[in-house]
Order: sequence, then structure tokens, then C-alpha cells
Amino acid sequence: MTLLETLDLTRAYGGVVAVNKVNFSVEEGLITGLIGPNGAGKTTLFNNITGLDVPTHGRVIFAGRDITGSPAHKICRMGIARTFQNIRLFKDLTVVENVMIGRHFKTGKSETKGRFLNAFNSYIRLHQEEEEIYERACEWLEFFDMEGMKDELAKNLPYGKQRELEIARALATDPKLLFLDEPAAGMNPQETDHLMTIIRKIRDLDITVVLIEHDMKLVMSICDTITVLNYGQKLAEGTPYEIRRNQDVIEAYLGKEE
Amino acid sequence: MWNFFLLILIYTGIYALMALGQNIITGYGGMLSLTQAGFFAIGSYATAILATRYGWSFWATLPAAALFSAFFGLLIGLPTLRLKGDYLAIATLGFGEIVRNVLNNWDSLTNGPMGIQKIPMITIFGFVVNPYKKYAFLVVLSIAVLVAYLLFQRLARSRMGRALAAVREDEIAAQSMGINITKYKVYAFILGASVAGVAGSFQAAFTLSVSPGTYTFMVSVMVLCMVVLGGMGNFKASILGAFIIQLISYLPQLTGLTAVIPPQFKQILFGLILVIMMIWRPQGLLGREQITYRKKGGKR
Amino acid sequence: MKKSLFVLLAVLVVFAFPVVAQGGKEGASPKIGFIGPMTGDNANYGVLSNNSAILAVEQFNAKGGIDGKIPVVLVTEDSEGVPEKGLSSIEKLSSSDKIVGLIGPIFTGVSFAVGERVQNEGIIMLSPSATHADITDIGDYVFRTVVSDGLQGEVAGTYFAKVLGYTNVGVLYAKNDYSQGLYEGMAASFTANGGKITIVESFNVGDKDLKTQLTKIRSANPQAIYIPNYTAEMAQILEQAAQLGMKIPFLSSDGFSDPNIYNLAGDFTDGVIYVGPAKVKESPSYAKFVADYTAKYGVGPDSFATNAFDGTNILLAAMDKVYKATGKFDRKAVRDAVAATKDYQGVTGTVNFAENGDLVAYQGLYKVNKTTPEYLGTFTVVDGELVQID
Amino acid sequence: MGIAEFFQHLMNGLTLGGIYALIALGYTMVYGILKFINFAHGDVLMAGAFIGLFVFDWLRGSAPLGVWTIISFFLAMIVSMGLSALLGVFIERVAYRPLRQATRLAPLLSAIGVSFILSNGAAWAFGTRSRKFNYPFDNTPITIAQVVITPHQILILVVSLVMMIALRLFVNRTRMGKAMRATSLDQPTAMLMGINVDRVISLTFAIGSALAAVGGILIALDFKVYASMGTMTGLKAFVAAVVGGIGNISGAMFGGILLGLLETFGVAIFGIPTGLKDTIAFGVLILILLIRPEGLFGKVEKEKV
Repeated sequence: MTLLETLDLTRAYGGVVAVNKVNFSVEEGLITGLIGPNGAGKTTLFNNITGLDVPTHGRVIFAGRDITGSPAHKICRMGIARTFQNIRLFKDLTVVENVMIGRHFKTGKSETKGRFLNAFNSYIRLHQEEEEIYERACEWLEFFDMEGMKDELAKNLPYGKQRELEIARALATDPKLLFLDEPAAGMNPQETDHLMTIIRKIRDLDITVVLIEHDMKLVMSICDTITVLNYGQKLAEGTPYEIRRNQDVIEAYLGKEE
Repeated sequence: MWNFFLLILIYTGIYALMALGQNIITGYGGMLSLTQAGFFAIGSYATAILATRYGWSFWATLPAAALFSAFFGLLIGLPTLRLKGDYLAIATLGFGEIVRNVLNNWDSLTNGPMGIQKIPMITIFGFVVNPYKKYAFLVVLSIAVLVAYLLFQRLARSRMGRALAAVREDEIAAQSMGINITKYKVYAFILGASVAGVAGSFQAAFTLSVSPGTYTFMVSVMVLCMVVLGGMGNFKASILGAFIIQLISYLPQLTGLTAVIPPQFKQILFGLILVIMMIWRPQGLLGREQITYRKKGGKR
Repeated sequence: MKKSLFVLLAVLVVFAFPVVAQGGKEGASPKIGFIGPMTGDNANYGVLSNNSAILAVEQFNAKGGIDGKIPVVLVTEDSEGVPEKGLSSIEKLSSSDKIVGLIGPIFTGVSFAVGERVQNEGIIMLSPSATHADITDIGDYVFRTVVSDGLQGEVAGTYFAKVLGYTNVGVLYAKNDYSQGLYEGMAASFTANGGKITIVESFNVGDKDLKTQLTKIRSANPQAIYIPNYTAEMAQILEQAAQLGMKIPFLSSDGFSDPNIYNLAGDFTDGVIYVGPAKVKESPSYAKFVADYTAKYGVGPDSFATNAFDGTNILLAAMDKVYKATGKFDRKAVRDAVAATKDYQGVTGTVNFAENGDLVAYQGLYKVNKTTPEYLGTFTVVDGELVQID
Repeated sequence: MGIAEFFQHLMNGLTLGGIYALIALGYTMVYGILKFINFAHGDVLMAGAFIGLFVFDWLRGSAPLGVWTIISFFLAMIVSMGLSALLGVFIERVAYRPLRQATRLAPLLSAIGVSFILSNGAAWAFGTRSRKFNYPFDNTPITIAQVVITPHQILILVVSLVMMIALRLFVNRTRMGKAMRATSLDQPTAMLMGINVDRVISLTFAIGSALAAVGGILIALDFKVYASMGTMTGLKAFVAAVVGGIGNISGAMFGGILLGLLETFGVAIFGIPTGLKDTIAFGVLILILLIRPEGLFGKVEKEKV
């Protein structure tokens, strides 16, 4: 079943078309890889889906709803979470606080969600609510084997751990769909292996994962399906096996052989 | 001597209220606002006008002052949706100047540069809190500061405080965590403004007269100094900062050295405090407050 | 660890202060206070008047002081021109210094706030420059050695209409209590005498570019322009009016008596007529005061400073009288002695106080010839009629 | 309103705008390179005016208007530009450089502090009284069909125009200008390209402060010299720079003139009470920031995700 699809999604900056009529779809329960050379428009596509940027044309459909142009915080609340290419942690907050912020809108009664009453309510039930949030945050840290460093400031973590913390924070929003923007960038092979295990564990939690990655070994070994972008356009999609043999993709990466 | 010390404590209280407000805007929200003086003025004038012209009691004007200031906080908070850092600082500074300008020129409402005199004193069940009897006034004021402190402290420890911190640390990441950043920025301004309005209300009830000359840019800078010196993101520190800055402010008088210390001494010192704190101790004397969390059913 | 060290340090510093502070010793010397803006935009006025108070006290002490043996101490506090600071100043003067009387404050806003306190504490206050009509209504401890806006405005308005024969004038005033009060006072009596104010423009204190306002006034073409402002602003007005080619006569107020006006706008002061302090023509005491003042400070006194000099001397004389009679400095007795002052011969002329603490005084009129003010005469208004005293 | 009055207002507005433009150029220059508002710019201007005043009075002595007064005026201006540039570089070294890696709030707060130290330090050292800066030339107004303008006003317009053009040429055409633009775009990369970023920044401050000194002296001729002279004028000039699009040199000029005209005509034609003149400036600022935060000629800068 298709969880998310974009219809003719286009984003132009003045004359430069960063994403051009892309039809990108994500199947529920699978790990989807999004690859392509630098400047192919992968991150722009992510931004347009997650509400940090607004498409010039086209639509984004998530779980049957048109979410085109919704603000980022609303999209997050619908169940799409993401990480960033350049890590964007709340650097001066502790590890556990970073994850707790992910729980922000998951608290309180649903009929008043996001309203003043809800804020008031959480003000009254402060202790109980905080304990709940804290407990859930700790569970996510355990998932990443990071409980021991929960009171560190985020900026003091080693690089690999910072990437994992960002994923933990995104997961804390209980997403149906998780976007990872180059999660393995800057990681050493051991860290990458650990990351692969974690991504598989995330899929086992029934969370659909989409990832941008340049590490081909990682992409090929964990993705169920792969979409390739080049110059803002979709070049190919299919299983890793198919992609590896696709002539267009090979040309895009290696250049045309004469 | 002791009386003078009490007076410093009273001014500390009034400024501490403003500093708490500044802290929620700057310390938590990370927005440099230079308009506490403007909200302070609005609160003062709300109390002065409602009390002298319409005969309201202080206790009725207090929430009105808070509401008026909050409304203007909303007005100035809205532009912040689009402004950052430097721009915001200038826009808020401009807003403070506009407030003073309007107060000075709207003669029919504010009595212009003459100001408003003979503001009635605070009464509690028929007992007059005469500002000349400083103990009584100090007690009332301290309760207000304490209440404000507790409310803010609780807010900071809730998910709302944490959301505000997230907005300060990284707006884009905060958005992607489901936080409506515009709403939180405006909230911060409204809260910061309303507590400054309350401070203004107390100021009017203490000096028993208001005039536009009080609410200068200097006041905003002093409040900023308090927050920076104490430590951003720490409400206790704001109160401590208010006390230290007021002590410095009245140091020449307190030590009886007015003849020796040049009159510009304290302004220069405030400037030095801003520069030195930024370079050597940007986190302030106390630093940001670390919150300890506990799990359900954990030890009390 | 480091944090607690900081807190400890802060606390230590805080508690060190009162120890260092000298706790208002009950010395033999009685103290009097001065409150005025020593910093801020209007510091100049505070400084000039404070100089007078210092001079008066020095001269008094040089003659031996109270009863020929006790010197008086003057304590100056900075109000920054802000009521809040004025309050802390009077608080400090009253509780730490235990002053017997107060000279100041300079501005109306601060004077209202401080006036309420001195009334409550029972300390006599003599303001050299708070001109607002209602100030002396605060209570019986509030006096002033400056004429109220009411009188100055009345003399100005009547003189412009009756003597100078103007039927329409324009006004350009700053949005501060002093200028606005004078404008309102002048306008009331000018219109009562059949004149018409054709155009009124104002500006904010600190504005330097007044060409817009002046251009509007130029187009309205009044017979004269009344500019009741402080020195720096008046200099700006005169210069820019000249730059706009305006040849309309200017009328002004006692703010014009600050000699600095001639440094700033000496080329444009010719022909200005202003209402200032009355003085006995060629009064030797006035000449001596100006000479002493200029010798000591390098600049001449403005009219507020002149008022402050008289105020200080009246207070000192009252203290002397009370001490000689009772052997101590009772605040109430000093107040009564000041109130009983009769025909005091000061540098501003003969000083008497009305029932409410207002100065019973006359106004002088001056016409500037190039950069020298020439005395036109002493005037007052009785029942709406202008009376020339000499 | 008569036609003569209209043109007089236009003239007044233009020259007031010229003053704002003159100072706004310095603001915009520093902001363009460093992306940082130098709050103390107005106070450097004040310092420049004081230095100029002292040197001019000393050189001139009691000489009558003539060639010597003009020469001493230029000498005073050059000395003042030099010393102000040193002051600017010193301020940058002490109060801003240590904060280059800190949060965005830090240098702003530090700059406010510097501004306070300078203006109050001057008030302490020189007193608060206004001092006259005598015109070095004959400032007799010129009347053309009832519209009056003074030589000084023309001078201000000419100098700001010349400065604008010179600055543009410097930034766009010279090697150092190129280094400045590179620094403005990306400091770390500029450093890797062999640009001495520290030197570029020092130079930026030196030029900005020298410009401030010129502005300070020129406006002091009309507005006098006093310790707080830089505060309000500096703020207004800053508003002008923002309106024109901060960082854009021509924009600063345009913003300055626009602000001068708006203030004048707001009061003269739209009947805004004259007491609210400053409100016009700040009102325009807030409005512009709301509608077009990058200013009229500014570039939109979007944060990269």
C-alpha cells in the first residue's frame, strides 16, 4: 500500500529547477532509498515533503490526504518525522531533553490538542505529564543504547552518537514515516554497521523509512526499493538488484562510456 | 540607611518582574528584545489613568495593566514571526521609542510631558499600603515577585518551556518536531510583556506619579543587563541580577560617595558588564538552570 | 563548584557594601541636599544650579557658617531627570544624610514625585526651576524660588499683546513640561488680551532638525514666534530659522538667560525679546554673584542657577536663625523660618513667599542687542493688568 | 499649501535624508561584510565629531573665514577619520572579535555595551553641554524663488553621493573589495582561499568608522557636538539602512533620502503631529520589516537546511 506519494512535484528557485515533476512514492513498511549525485534535488524533495519548503507545482499525498504546503509542524503531527543532513540538534540541551522535545505534541488530551486549554491543562498536571514524557524519552534512548549519556549536553556527544540522537528525537514523535537525510555521513564503518542494525529495528517497529544516502553498501544492503534522482528528475526506481543493472543510473554516476 | 536599603529592595522587586519577563523572551526564547521599558510604561500608564480618571482600585488596574501590556506584546510579537536577531532588536527598540513618543504627545489621555500625579495608594481590606512605609509595600511586592517567579519556573519546567528552548536552539529542527514556532515566540512576548506591565503598575503605585521621562531606553538596557549578568534561562538568576544591578545603580548613594564617583559611573559600568560578561562568562553568574527529571513513581 | 564560588563572591560583595558605607553619621555639621539631573539629556541644568548651591554654601561657610561656628555640608544627588531616581535621591538624603532642607529638584515631573515625599517626611524643599502651576499645592513644605508658569506666561502673554502690540503669534515649543507649561500660560493670557495664536508646532526633546516646523510657521506668517525652550533647542531654532531666511521676530522665556545661547547661536540672537528673572537694575549683588560664579566655573549662571543661589541662601539663613533661637535644626522650625522670610534681598531681587509657597515675584523683560541682553524693565500682572515696577 | 512651501519641504526632506544617508552608508558597509549591527557606530560618529571639533578649533585659532579655515577643516577631518578608524578597529578587536564564534546574541549585546561606554564616557570627559562647530565657509543661505538652501546642505548631499559612489567602486572593483565580499559570503572558505579574514574585518571597521567621522563632523556643523549626538541620529540612520536593504550601498542612500522625505512630508502634508516625527521613522521600519524584511533593495537570504 502506498503511504506517501508526490504528484508532479516541482520546485523552482527563479530559473533553476531543483526538482522537476517528480512522482515519488513510498510503500508502507518498506525501507526506501533515495539516491543520486550531488545536487540532484534529494534534500529539496525532502524539504518539500516535510513542509520546510513549498513546492511550486504538484502535490504531496500522505496516507490519502493532500498535505501540500502544510507547515512543518503540522506535517510532523500527521506522522512524518525527519533528520537533517547537517545535524540540527538542540546543542545546548541535554540528550534526554532533545528526545523529550520530540514528545512535545504527544501529550495531553486529544480534543484540546494544540489549544490553549491543553497548554493550561498541562500546566496543572505538570508533574504527571513530565514523568510520562521522561519515561518515553528514556525508552527511546534505551533503544539506541544511549541511556548512559542522557544528561550530557547534545553538543558534547561524538559525531556518530549525534546522528543517532537525531534519529531518536525524530522517533519520539511516533511517526508513521521517517525521513533520514544522509544518516551515515561522517560515520566510521563500525558506526555504520550499528546504524544499519538500528534502521532494520526501526522497520520492525512498523515505521516506514526513507533515506538519502551516498554509502552504496548501506543502501544496497538494507533498502527494499530505491529511487534515483538526477538533475531534479526521477531517473529510475526499483529493487537494489534492478538499480544496480540500470544503464541510465550507471551513466549518471560514472559518466557515459564512449 | 536601612530605609534606603529597603528602597533598593523595592526597586529590585519592580525590576525583577521586568527581568523575569525579559528572561522568558531572551533567555528562553533567544530573541533579543529591547522594549521592556515600553511595556513597563504601558503598565504604569494603564494603572495611572484607570486609577485617577475612572477611580479603579489598584487591584483592578493590575490585571488591566497586564492585559494592556500583553496586547501590545502580541502586537510587537507578531512581526517576530519574520524577524531575527539584529532586526528584531531594532524593531523592538523602535517600538519602545514609539510608546514613549505617544505617551509624550497624547496630551488628552496621558497629560503629555506633565505626566499624571496623585495616583491613589494600594489598599488591602481598608489597610493602606503607604509607599512611605516601605515594609508593607515590600511585602506586597515580594508576593507579586514570588508568584511571578513560581509561575515562570513552572512554565519553564513544562513541555512549553522546553519547546521555547527548542525554538531558541534551532527553529527549523523545532518546526520539524511538531512545534509551532510562531505561536511560541508570540507567547513568549505576551508573557514577557504582561509581567512588565505588572511591574509598571507597581511602579505607578509606588512613585504615585508617572511621566514619560521615566521609560527610556536606559530602563530596557538595565533589564537586559540583569538577565545577562544573572544568567540567561535562569529565573533565580534574573532576580539576583536585578538585585546586583540595582545595588550598583545606587552604590554611590549607598556608600555616600556621590561626590567622588562620577555620575556616569553606573552607565559606563553597565556597558562594561555587557561586554565583559559576553566575552568571559556568557552564561552569566549562575548559568542556565539544569532541570532534573524523574520517572513515574520515582522518589520524591 | 565554580558556580557556587561565583554565588559566594556575589553575596560577599553585596554584604560588603553596607559595611563600607558610612551610616549617615550624626556629625555636628547639618546637611542640606540638592537634587537635579547630573547625567542624561538635561544634565546641564542640574549642573549649573548645583554649582550655585555649592557656591552659596562655600561662601556661607567661609563666613563661619551657622552661628559663626558650624559649617554646613551640601549633599548632591543625581535625579537623571527621572522621577524614580528622584525618589531614591530624596530617600537617601532624608534617611542617610538626615538633611534639614532640600534645594531642587530641577524638573517638574521629578518635583511632583519628590514633593509628595518631602511633604510626608516634613522636609522643606525649595525648587529653583519647577515651574508647573500646581507644584506648590502639594503641601506647606514645598516652596520655590522660581516664578510659576502661571506668572511668567501671564506676563509674557500680556506684554506681547499690550506693550509690543502683537495680534497674532506662532509658537514652537518642545514636548517637555517646562516648555509646554509656558506655552499654555502665555497662550491663555495672550488670547485673553485679544491676541490670536495662529500656529502652534511642537517637537521632541533632542530633535535637531526643526526646519519642517519652521517652514510651516513661515507659511502661516505670524507677526512673531514664541519659543519657550531650553538653550540648545533655542539655538537650533534661531539658526535654522535664519537658514530658511525667516525675518520674523522671536520671543522667548527665561531659558534664554543661559549665556551659552550666545556661544551656540550668537549670530542670530539680535532682537530677541525674552521674559527672564527680574533684577534690580545694576544690582551689585547680582554682578558679584555672576562674577564669583564665572570665576569659579568658567561659565556664567543661567536663571535657574541664579534662583538656586537665592534659594540656598534663604535656606541657610533660616537654619542660622533657628539654630540661634533653639540650638538645634528642627525641620519644622526651619520650614516656618523660610515661610516667614520677608523682603529677602537676593541676587534676583526682593524675595517674598506667598501663602502657598510660591514666589511673590516680578518678571524682567530683556531685549537682546547682538549678544548682550538689555533690560527693559520689571513687570508683574495684577488682576489681568500689566504693571511695570520700574 | 503654496508651491514655494512644497518645494521648501522637499528641500528640507532631501537634506535631512542626506544626513541619514551619510551615516547609513557606514552601517550598511559593516553589516554587509559582517552581518552584524554595530550599535556603537553612532557613538564612533560622536567621537569623530569631538576629535574634529578639537583639531579644527586648535588649527583655526581665531582666523576669519577664508582659505585657512577650509584647510584646517579638511585637516581636522583627516585627523578625525584616522583616529576614528583606530577607535573602530580597537573596538572590534576588544569587544567583537572574541565573540565571532559565539551565538548571534553575544556580539549584539556587546555592541550595546560599547555604545553605552562611549556615550557616557564622553559625557563624563567632556560634559553634556552642546558645543558649536563653526562653519569653515560662508553658510549664507541661497534663495531661489522663495526656496532656501544653504551651502552646507548642498555639501552634505554631495558628500554622501560621492561617498556612495566611492564605496561602490571600492567594494566592486578593487582586490580588497573582492576580499571583503568573499568574507561576507563565507568566512571559513575565504580563509581557506588565503584571505586574511581578520585583516579584512579590521579594514571594514576602519573604513566604516572613518565614514562615521566624516558624517559626524558634517552633521555637527548644523546639529552641534554633544555626548549623546550619535544615539538618535545613529538609530535613524540605521532605520534608513534597513529600509534600503541593509548591506546594499545604494540602498542605504535611497533609504536615507526616503526616510528624510517621509518624516518631512508626514508632518507637513499628512498632518501627523510634529511630536510624532520619530514615530514615523520607527513605524516605517516596523512596516518595512513586516512587508519586505530584506528591505527595498536587499537580497533574500534563506537558511540552508
